[in-house]
Amino acid sequence: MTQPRDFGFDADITLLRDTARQLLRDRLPTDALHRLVAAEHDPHRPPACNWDPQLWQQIVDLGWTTVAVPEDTGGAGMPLVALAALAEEAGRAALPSPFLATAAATLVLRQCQSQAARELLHEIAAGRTATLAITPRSGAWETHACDLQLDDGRLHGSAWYVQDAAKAEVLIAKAAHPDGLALVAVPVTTKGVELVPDAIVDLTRDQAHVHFDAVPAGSAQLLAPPGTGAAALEAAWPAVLTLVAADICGAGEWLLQTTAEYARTREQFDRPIGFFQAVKHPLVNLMIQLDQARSLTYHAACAHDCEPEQAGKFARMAKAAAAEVAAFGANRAIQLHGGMGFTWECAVHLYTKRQKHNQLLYGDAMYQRARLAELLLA
Amino acid sequence: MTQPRDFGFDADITLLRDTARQLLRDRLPTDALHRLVAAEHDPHRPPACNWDPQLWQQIVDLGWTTVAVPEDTGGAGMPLVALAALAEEAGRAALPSPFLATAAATLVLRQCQSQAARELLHEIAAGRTATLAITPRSGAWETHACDLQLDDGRLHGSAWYVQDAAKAEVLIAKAAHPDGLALVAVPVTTKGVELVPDAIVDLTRDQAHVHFDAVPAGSAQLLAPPGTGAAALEAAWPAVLTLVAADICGAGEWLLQTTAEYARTREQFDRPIGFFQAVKHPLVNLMIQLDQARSLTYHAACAHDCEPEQAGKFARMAKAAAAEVAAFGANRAIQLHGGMGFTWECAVHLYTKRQKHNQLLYGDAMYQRARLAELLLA
Amino acid sequence: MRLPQSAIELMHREQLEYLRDWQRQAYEAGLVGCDYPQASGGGGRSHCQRIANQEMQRAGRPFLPNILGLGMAAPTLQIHGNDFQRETLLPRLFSCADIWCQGFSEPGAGSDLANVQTRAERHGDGWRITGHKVWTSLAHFADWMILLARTDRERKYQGMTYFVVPISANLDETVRVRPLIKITGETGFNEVFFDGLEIPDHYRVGEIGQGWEVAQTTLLHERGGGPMVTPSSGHGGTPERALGDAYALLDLARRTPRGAGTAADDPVLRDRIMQLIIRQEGSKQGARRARVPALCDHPMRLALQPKLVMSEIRQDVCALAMEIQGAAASLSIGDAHAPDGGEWTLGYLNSYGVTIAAGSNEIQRNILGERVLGLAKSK
Amino acid sequence: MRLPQSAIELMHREQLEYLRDWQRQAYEAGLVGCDYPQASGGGGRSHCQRIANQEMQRAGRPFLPNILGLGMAAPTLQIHGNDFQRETLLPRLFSCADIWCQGFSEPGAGSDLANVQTRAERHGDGWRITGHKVWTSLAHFADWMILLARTDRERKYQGMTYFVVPISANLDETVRVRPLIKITGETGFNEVFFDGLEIPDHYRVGEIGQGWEVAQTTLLHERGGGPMVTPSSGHGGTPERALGDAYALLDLARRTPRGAGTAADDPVLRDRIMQLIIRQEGSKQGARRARVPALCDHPMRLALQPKLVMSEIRQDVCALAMEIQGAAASLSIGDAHAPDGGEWTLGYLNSYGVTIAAGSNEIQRNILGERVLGLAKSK
Repeated sequence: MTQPRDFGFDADITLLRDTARQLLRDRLPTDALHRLVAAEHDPHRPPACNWDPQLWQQIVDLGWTTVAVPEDTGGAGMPLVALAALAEEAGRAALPSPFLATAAATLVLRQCQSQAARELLHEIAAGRTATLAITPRSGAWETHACDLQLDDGRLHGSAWYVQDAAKAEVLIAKAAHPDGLALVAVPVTTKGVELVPDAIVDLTRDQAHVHFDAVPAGSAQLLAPPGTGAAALEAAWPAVLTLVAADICGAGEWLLQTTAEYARTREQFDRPIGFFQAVKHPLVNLMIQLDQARSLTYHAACAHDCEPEQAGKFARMAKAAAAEVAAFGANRAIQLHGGMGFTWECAVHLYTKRQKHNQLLYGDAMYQRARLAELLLA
Repeated sequence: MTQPRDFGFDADITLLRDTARQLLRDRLPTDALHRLVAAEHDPHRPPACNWDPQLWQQIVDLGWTTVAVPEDTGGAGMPLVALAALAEEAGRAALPSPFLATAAATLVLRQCQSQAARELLHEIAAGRTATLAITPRSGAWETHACDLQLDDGRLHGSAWYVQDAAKAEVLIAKAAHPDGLALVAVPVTTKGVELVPDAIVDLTRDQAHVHFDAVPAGSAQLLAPPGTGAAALEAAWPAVLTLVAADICGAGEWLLQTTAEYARTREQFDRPIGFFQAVKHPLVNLMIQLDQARSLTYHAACAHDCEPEQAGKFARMAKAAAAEVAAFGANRAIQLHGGMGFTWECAVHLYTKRQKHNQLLYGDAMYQRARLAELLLA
Repeated sequence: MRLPQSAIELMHREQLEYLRDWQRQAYEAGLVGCDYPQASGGGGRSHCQRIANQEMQRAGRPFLPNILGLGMAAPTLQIHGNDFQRETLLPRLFSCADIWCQGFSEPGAGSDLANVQTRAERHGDGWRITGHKVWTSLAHFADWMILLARTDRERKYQGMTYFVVPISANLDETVRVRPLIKITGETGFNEVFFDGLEIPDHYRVGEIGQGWEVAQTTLLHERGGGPMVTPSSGHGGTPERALGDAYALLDLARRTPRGAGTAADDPVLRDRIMQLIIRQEGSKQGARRARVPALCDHPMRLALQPKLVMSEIRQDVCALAMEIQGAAASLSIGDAHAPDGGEWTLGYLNSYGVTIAAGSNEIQRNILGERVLGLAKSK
Repeated sequence: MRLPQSAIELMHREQLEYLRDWQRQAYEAGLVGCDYPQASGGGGRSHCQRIANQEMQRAGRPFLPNILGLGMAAPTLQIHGNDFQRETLLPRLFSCADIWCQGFSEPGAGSDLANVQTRAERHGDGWRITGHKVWTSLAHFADWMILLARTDRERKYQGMTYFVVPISANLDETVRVRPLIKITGETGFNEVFFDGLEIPDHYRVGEIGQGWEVAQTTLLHERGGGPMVTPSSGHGGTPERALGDAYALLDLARRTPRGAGTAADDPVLRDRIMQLIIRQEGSKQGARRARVPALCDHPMRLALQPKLVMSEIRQDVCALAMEIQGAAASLSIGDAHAPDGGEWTLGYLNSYGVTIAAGSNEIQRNILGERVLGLAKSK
């Protein structure tokens, strides 16, 4: 199967994307975002989860959570490129929300064959939020790495680096079992679940680690029975990486445009600083790298739908390119804003911190390239 | 033992260096060099060895070949930093000569305990030229890699990538033997030695591979008996790498200064192009990288004499830094010379090609860093 | 016969004749110029050239030698030319009956292209051309040149006019071509001296004083961003992968011994190869995205990138190939033991032709920063 | 009590008092200011400060808090100051009785420092200061400031004069200090507003209109290239290795799990760590070479590099540390599980203070290109 020339980005998706962009521009302009997430600046502040549940409800009403849910489970069943376009807008607005976490959960659930998974997909389409609880304390991104055991119908252990955990209603927990990995749906309010918020650098997200103390995991919660969890995660993984890449591209574009605007207006030596090639050329390099990451992201999204056997390869490329540009763009945006860029009041730091988080989430560029090399040199 | 603050670079060495620089400036200005090595431009030209033996005789008369020979074998026994300073001047002039090859041979001979080695050191101090024949066809730089066998007093096999072979009178051949590696002195005119010139890109060097067909290797030629060759080579190797780094620093400085001069005088848009930060900043970056490589080179040279147990580490650093700047400087010099830089008549290409050769000789930056990591993380 | 990697590396007439014959056959088969009107000798179709290119590339064909004509002269004449230029010159350009070259750069007008000093002076009903062009690829074979000349010394940008001028017909009379030697030792580009070449007025392209505007059409196509798709059939490398293609490094690394295995086992080299493959794939997908308006924020943003980006990728690919080869990269194309015939090292040296020519990459970055990001002009 | 990594990260008076006590003791032991004349409160020796610094650093001491005074004010006052400034102010500066800050940057005078607008107007026998300074580290603790002010609006470079001005004595009267918050969330630098602060004429440093020349002495020392060696005793990291030191990445990598082993087993990470160690060692050896005249081609060439080079190395070291840590780098200094207490990520964010401040690194590159390579001024 080959890809459509236009990445499958049709008029419906364009409308969805443009509506999303307008909504976030209206409801969460940068100054509002700063008030929402950056009111407290003390680096020793306690962990916080700053977001706007009303805005999230509007997003649910607009159908974002239905986009990736198949039609036979109550969703819109749109191509992945549609979800990527929304992730890009979320990144552009540095939106604090459970969108990315829930979307990642959705993509994993789509790879599970169970009735439990189908039911949860229905609930997600209706607005329930979810997040993946799949990472061990070491932070290893490999599928097999796991600090959680499923034993006699109960979960024991912990999951770390759970994204936007305080905004999620259901955990999709990866658990080791003698027959192989399982995936289990665990409502966060379940007895025995202890969610410990992390203090993190990124102000537009929350994160937690979760302790499971003999948490019941009955068959109705088994999204993927023991032995099938790894395959489901691995099939979904290219799509998950693609969404993170899309978030990076959106946030990166904000950094590019905001810094370019500063370079057009800030004057030194009686000229706008964009006159100087030490400002102009890094911005052009950033634009070029962003465009490559963005094109690769659409390509990976399209591959997920149209040539899934290639999706792993292209998703690694997209996340690798995006991780590099996340770091480079954050770096140049601060530097080229000069003293202003080093202040809390200038919103650049919000995006910089989101990008550093994005850069490392699910593996940085080096990590992705090592996996890509395994695929290309196999 | 700690290093002297001034890298041991005393007044005698300063005089030696300054005399060398003046000699090469007078006897081999860039236009003379171009006439000497670049008269024939056809890329399919046969292998050639273009050099100035009269100039070499002057160099010998000035004592360059005695610098690294110990006093008890007829030399001046100066610190390695003196030899490095001469290598730097040779690089600055892109000097075609057997200097680097003979110096490398000298450094290896100093690590051999045999009477044969002492005699050859005497001859080198008197002006005999030599080169190392130690690399297998694969181009592997590891000490153990060898395509030449010592068997029953005769050499069979081949050595590749022999530097400045057509200018050398004696080969220092590395040969495998059941008891371990040996080093053997083989005059190039020995029966059974077939020296096949390579066609190479660098116009300021020659290179050859050498076939050995039952070449006699009597005990009088045994520089390092079987089982002792590897240790001699490895003890000398930091110093050999340091010299290549020094050559790079000299040639790199020529590229920097020549390109800076072009940027001061070439006008576009009614300004000298050095006004533009797209020209200025890369030149500054080149200067900074060159200075780091050069400082590391003196440091490595000084370590060779004063703290030999550290010399391997610092020589890897010097060659790694130098290899990077060899590539970067060659690249920017061509690019910033614009169309002129792309022509045969502009001498930049002579230095560019020498630098690309230097970059890869005895292992590029990645290779050196991998070895360094082994030392630092052991 | 060794075929060079691209038209600007053409040295020998024997190479040219072989390739000229291929372009003529491709033209006769309808694969060259198919998007141009039939009156211009084209196929009268639309959106076909890209498909023709893909088919020719898939079939591993060599490149079309009249690349400067196809990529720059043809779209400029089609958009700005008169009937003579379109109807008489273009068919011969497509069929490769005439070879074309470009006369823009001068010793004092490189990055500062608008500083051209070659003069076109009124002479009877026509013009007389006097001046000195440089870095003129294919001039030694060329029948025609597109020429930017000064018609008014008082004005910089409004003082230039665009012409087509006959080269081979006046060779060694009022036109002299002096080959320049490249850093590789190859010939292939030239200086061209005009000593009062006389041409009629219908060789003028566009209005007097509008040469800079006409040249923008040429330059836009040269950078890969123009409305007309350039006919392009392949390259000089293996049929599978062009030399200089990042994916070809995979195969090179697999074939090259390193340590106990091959260079493909070295994780650091693997990482660097992946970096280049990702950049190249990103650029390729960018060219695809450039044709999806909903995914382009600015009409020129992706259009102006290909020349800049691909030339640097190619340079970096060749440089990395040399690191993969190690000691063997010292060997030149004349050496029997040079891996891949020494083409990677040669390709590395030739890569500067593209990063410098056609507006150096420094100028390309200015253009992107100014036209797309709206930053103040750096000049 | 957590000690910050450097003086510009000082937030709390408790931190300050601890460090001030240390500086006073070091001064009393003859380790601070030993190269200054005894009349200025110094030790009256020469070439001793570097040795004192090495000894203090080897002993793993914390940093000296009055760094802006020691590194910038002291050499400037010693070279350009009057008796009052040298004999009264310097001893108190060395002993840390007075804390100093620097008042150069303004909202409209960052990279373009010569554009300062803060006015100093004649007022009786003295001066009256009115204006607005920014990015003023330590101003919230400072007793004195070195100030660059405009005394002539008609002339840019010749229109500035250099002063020392009392801050704490006039706080909330004619001087107002407003803390700015850094991207880390920490305070530590400030805006300072002058609303007619009156000072006597003997607070002027150098001649009227010579402020730019006097400031060059300050800036040269700030970049690490001045004739006076700055007293410096250490840093806030472990006694062994400063956080931000490239060698510390070795240990971090060894402690950090990755795949089946540790990050120190990953060849690509190893390669990147080696790159940074090599740059850092190259810079360190460059500082050594700067003191060997026979190995320096140009007197300013090595002297002007340290601030530029070390600030970028430190930034890259911290960024790589975050890649080594992977997911755990998301944790901030407030988190109990953050590796090394989250100092690497904090250090990354704080590193921009140095690449931007004291003449952004873009300006540093201009200075090197113009002063050392003789290239045309970019402004």
